[in-house]
Amino acid sequence: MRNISALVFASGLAFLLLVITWQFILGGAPMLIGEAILQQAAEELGAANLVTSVVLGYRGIDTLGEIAILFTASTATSLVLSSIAEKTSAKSKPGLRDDGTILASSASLFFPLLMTIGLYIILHGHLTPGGGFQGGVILAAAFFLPLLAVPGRGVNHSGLALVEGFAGASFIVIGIIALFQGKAFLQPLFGHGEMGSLLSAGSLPLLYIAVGLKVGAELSGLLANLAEPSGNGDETLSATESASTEQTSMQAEKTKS
Amino acid sequence: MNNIAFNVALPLLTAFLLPIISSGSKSATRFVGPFVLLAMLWFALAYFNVLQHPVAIALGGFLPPLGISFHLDNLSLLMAALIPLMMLLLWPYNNREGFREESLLLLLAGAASGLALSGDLFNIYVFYELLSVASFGLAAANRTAAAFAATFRYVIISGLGTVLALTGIALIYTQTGTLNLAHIGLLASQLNNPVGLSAFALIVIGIGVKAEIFPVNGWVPEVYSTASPRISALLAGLISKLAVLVIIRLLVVAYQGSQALTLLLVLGMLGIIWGELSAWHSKDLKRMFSFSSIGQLGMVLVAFSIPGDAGMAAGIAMMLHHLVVKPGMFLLTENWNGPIKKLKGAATSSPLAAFLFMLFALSMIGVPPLPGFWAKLLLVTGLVEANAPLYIIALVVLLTATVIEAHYLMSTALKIFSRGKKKHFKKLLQTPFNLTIATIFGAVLLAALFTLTPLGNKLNQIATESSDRSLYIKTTLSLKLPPQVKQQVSKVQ
Amino acid sequence: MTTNLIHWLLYGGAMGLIVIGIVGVVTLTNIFRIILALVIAEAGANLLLVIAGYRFDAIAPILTGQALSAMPTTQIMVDPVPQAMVLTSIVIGVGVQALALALVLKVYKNYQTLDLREIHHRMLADIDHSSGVISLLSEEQPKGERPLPEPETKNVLNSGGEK
Amino acid sequence: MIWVIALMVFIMLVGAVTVLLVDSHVSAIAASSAVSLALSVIFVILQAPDVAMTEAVVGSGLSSVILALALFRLNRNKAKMEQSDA
Amino acid sequence: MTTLDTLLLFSLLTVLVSGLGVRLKMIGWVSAIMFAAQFVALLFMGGLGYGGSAIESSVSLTILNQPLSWRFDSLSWFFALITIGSALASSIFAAGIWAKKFHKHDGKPGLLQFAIALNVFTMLLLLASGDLLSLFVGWELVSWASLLLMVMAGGSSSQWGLRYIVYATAGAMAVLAGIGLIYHLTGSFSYADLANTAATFSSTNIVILSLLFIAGFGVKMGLLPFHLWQAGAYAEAPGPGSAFLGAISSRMGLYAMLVVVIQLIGLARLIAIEIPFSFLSLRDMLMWVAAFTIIFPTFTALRQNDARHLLAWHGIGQGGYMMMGILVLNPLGSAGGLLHVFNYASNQAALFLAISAVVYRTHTADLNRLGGLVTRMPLTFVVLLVGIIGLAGIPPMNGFVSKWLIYRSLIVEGMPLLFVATVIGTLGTILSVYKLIHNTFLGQLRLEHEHIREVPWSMLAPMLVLASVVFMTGFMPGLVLDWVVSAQAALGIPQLAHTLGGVESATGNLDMIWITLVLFGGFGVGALLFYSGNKAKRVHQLDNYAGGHFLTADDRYHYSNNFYAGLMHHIGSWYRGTFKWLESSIISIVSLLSGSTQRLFHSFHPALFLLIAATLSLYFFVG
Repeated sequence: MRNISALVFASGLAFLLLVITWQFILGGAPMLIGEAILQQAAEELGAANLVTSVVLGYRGIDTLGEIAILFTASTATSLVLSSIAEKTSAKSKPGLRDDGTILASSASLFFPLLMTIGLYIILHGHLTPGGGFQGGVILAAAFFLPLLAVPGRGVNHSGLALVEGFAGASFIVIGIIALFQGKAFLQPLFGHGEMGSLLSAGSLPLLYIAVGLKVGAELSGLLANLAEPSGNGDETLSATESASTEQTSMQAEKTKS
Repeated sequence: MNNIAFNVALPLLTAFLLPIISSGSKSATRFVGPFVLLAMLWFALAYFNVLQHPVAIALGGFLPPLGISFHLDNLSLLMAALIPLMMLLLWPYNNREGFREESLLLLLAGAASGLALSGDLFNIYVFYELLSVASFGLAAANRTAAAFAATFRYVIISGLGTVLALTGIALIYTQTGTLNLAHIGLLASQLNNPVGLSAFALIVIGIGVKAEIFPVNGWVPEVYSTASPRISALLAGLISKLAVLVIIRLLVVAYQGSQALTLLLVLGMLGIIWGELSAWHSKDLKRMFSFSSIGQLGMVLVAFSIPGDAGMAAGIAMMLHHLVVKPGMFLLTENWNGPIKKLKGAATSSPLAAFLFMLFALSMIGVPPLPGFWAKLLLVTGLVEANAPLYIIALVVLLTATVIEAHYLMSTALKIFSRGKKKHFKKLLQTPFNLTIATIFGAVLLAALFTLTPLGNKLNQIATESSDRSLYIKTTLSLKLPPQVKQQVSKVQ
Repeated sequence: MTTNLIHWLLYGGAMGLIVIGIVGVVTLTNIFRIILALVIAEAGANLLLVIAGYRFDAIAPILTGQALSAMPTTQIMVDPVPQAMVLTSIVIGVGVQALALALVLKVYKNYQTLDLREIHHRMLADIDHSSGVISLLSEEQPKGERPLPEPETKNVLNSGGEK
Repeated sequence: MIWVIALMVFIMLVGAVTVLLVDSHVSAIAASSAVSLALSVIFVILQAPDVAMTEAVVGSGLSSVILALALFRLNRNKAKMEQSDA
Repeated sequence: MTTLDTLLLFSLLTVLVSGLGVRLKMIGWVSAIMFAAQFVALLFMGGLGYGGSAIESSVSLTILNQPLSWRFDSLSWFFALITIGSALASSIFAAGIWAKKFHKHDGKPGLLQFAIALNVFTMLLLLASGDLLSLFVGWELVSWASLLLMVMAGGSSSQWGLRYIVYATAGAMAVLAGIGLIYHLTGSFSYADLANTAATFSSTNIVILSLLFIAGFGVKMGLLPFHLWQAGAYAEAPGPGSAFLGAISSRMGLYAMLVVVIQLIGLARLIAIEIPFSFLSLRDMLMWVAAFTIIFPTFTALRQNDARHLLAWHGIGQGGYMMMGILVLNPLGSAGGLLHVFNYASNQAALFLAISAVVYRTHTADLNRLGGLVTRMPLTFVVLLVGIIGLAGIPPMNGFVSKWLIYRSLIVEGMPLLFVATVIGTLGTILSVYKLIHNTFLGQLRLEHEHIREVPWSMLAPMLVLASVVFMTGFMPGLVLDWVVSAQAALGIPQLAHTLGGVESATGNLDMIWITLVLFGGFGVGALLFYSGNKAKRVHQLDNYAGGHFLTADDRYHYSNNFYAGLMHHIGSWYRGTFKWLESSIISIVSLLSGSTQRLFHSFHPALFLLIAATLSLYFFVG
């Protein structure tokens, strides 16, 4: 019954949406601000990758909101997953152990490779396709592979939290510095440099580095939270949370050694 | 001097740093949040004082419509001031569980401020998403099984809603080629066609998930009855209003045709009917209040669907009234969460709470001279002035709903005030913390009662200002017009 | 002709993804699968955005080679704004997805099922129990062999399945 | 090029339907990552290299990994429960 | 600072003092004194009673660009006099010994005084209202204040209170809709604009307005479809409280209706409107409503076995008389209607106080468990006797005057059927008040009541004063008719030519002084004959014989159970049943709907509704 009505209404919705989109002309959208940005972006920001200049320049605050969303998601995830009751599950590590060796070797192989790729993508975000998010994801993968390989050892959450916090903070601080220089919030700083070179486009690369580090740290934290038995998920809390979790992490340490 | 950006930047910054701070010192975690909120309040109020006419702020120094701009008028600044205020009132001062809830609340504050201030469609979408994710985390913070399940259903429906909203934004962008609200307002003529209107419909349905608009509010009773009362108070009192605010901005700027209004009116009427009827049937306070808040938001929607200043004034009045009353009511459900039958003798165990309940209930029913009555009066006169059959039907629905509201609220009140057994009194005792906060809300209500005249004047001023489409457009686009926008402006004016 | 066909293909594809995703969310009962459907719907919306910025025989909005020197370039480009928006919305989607998955894990831990119907029944029963009223649905027993959970306190519920 | 688009759209839609209909969760995850791969190809064709990259990395890479992890933990919980039942 | 401000200030002070001193012992007397002060303040405005011009209040507000003003004219003064008078009586009654016993049965005498003071204040605000907005504000305040008085007894009263407040809210919403319509038509809330532009309203608007207002105000008057709440709500209040409520509360509806329908809109418009498919005008229909309001509740009162309920049901019926008289709209009728407000208030207050005196001694108001109290509580008996004579409208008490005016006006206007209806109503009244006095004071004394005594003076005094008022205003109706006539003048309707003794006009003469003197002459002759005969032997009240057998006190020969069985058998109870059935069917419909609506929120997939909503709204715009 429910399915039938759902299908009926969904087909209606599809039909209506197609009727709407049929009135568009493909490639004929007005794109007023698009045009203007294509005209002005290069002078204003001096980034070869105009998408980057939109992401970090014209719509910088969107990006701020976006990394905030990632941060919120990982915070909420750890809030959901960290439950005080799962002391025992930290010890039990079923699965994945047997075929660990292959993964381990491949991980130790991939780790530097992925790191370099990720950093490269981040640093060239204002010149070539790619940038903070893509590079960040790759960094996360780099950090995460070893975890898959040797399930026993957890990620150093407090370190991740440190990176994450300072990266995000630096993004905002760069914006606020502009504010104190009498410019607008998140207004790009420094000169443009000569376009196309690595050191161009003012503070955009810095912003992208911040984004990349933050995304990488958050994602790897998130992955770790999902991967580990969530008892270890509380290690972030170990400073702040109650004694019981302290001993949880103690147990975790024991099992590691 | 556009430091209003701090209202978005500061809470996010603090939230980012909170894990580090908390690993440093636990006590710092306690007071840094409230401190930041106070700062936000100060910024907002500072602007509120100096503001003569609406102001637009170009973020990143890029002129709108190219860059993103904040639009500061009395309404948005009022919201921006109310956000930290509500947060301060509903802050988990007695929270012993680490930093996570605090940082989520700070993120919520930043997102809410951005939502209230932003003048860019996609930026609004981003802040809306941030708001959603933070509220998911808070809704699940109770960590009970039911809370997890309810939050999951909440995530799913509001995720679908954001998909619809994004589709609507894409349609608008394809149609107009811009995202800035003021610029969209310039090109509003291109949106008065099926495409533009259906984009509006998609956005309303999508954003409406948070605004508790009728068919997409299935999450409301579950989440409000599983989350902790503070969070329910926050969601019902503040967050829903911000979602409504977005819809209002779109309505004022781009969609002043009668069709869009009709959609809102119908949705609002259905919301009233469904909410109040369900509340009539509900057997415990939490769900009664969540259903009644659905009904109340339906009334808000009906109010905003009245064309012109009258509708705007009525809507804002209803919004603010609900913003004060509902959190107070939710705070009372902390220890009165049993079935209503068991509330006998609650008045003797904590009389102040009973008095507050009565006060809020009367104001919600709209008993003069309490503020709720004046809001309802504005609504009634507006509906009669609108003078169209659909609006008259809405009037009938509204009045009938009021009778139903009176019935269930009063039957509860009579239970509370009737004599009960001594042995239940311990259970019905209110915690001093909640009671204090609820008392503050009640005091605000009474204060509003004694300052009705100035409030009314201010309200009219805000309404006329925020329902003025050309003012909004001028404010944002007159910063320094990029050439290709200039001729459009000249075309319109 | 070909433009028409491409138009149909692209818009059809985008709308198809959106609608299929919505249908999945509505009809599926396995909460894990519902998340997948949600992801698909989001992908459709993203595609719609990118299409909005597309222009025929235009190049990507990246200045390379001689274009760097000769600005503004004569070569027409596609609209960079929707691409930036899509970048944002993709990452947002991932965040939401992760959160939803975490919730799925906890729900499964507590209710030992992925079936939305049973989860819903259990949840309503829990709510009714915690607020001490007789459920509206009390006459319908939840599906699945496990009976309703005994009245438990919050901590016990936290410890989920393992006793 | 039109045929590429057609093919990719076809893959996308088929993959999407597969996600809804197929029984095993693993193959559903695979189908969804196939969808986002096809999507990223379309993005490339639409002159959106950044988006394509992101979609490839995030959509078909990261989110699949997340889903897989979640699935892995679900199965492990199930196994644990069966142990506790037995 | 006009005299009106002084009055309102005193009233507000009473509220504050009695509210702050709720727990004090002496609060009863304090508030009684303050009521007296209000009464004096009212007398300072006495000029209004004799055609003085309206008094403005110096206080006025402007909220949301809507001015609110207050003023007092002769009509308001007339009603205010009744209000404060009955409040004073009940307050004194409740202040003394009664309070102690009430406190012992864990009642809150201080709260009772506070509630009465609050009611008085809100009623004064309503009576003083100078525009539609302040009228509505006052109206709502009165409704909610009387709720406090109704439910403060606790127990079963809270159910009646709930029923009342739902009816009242419905009525208030109707009034609000009406006011909104007027605002739409005239563009303001002021009386003047309405009075000026009312002539230009289309007749459909007039029909809608008058239906809305009469329904809204009629709820409080207990007009026929809306009368179910009243009896119980008034009767279950603590004794003096129900005296106050019964005396004046529901008359506020009459006042508001007078102001809006008669004074502002004008009855002429209602007469002009013919109801299709009938030979009735709108006014005639309302008169028939009034007629049925007289008959049905009166005969319902006949069936009550609780004295308080019996009296309360009468309150509904007598309200019908007032409305009938005012709708006749000739000098006689309107004067009769207004005069009946005063007379009925005095009767009802006296009767309720007497009954609560009986309850104070015997702890029951059940007519089947009383009887023969005449020798134990003679003064209370006298008060009750005077009261029921007045209520039944028998000379020489004041009820007769007003009812005579109403009958007379009906005959003069040529409305025989309505006249018959009113007479039937009076018949029912006589029967039921006889049941009241017979089952309480006459007949066989019950054994458990053998040793009870007359109630103390603090309770007797107000009763006796009220009884004397009943008699004096019956003896010299001109005293009150002065005020009534100036109230008529304030309403702008033709005025009655009257004398001290009654009416002196072409359409009919009435001189109560003569009638009373003749009556008492007759009584004197009777008494002479009685006492000239040889002395009657005094026996103990329980010393009874039947057919030569000694009747012990515990075998009941006192016929009280199932009074008027035959009559009841004939009229049956179909009418009351129908109204109950209507009410319960509405409630069940609501509960059905709400159950189904909540089902929707329990559906396990909210996303489906999102899909449906999106599709439908898109269809609305695109298709």
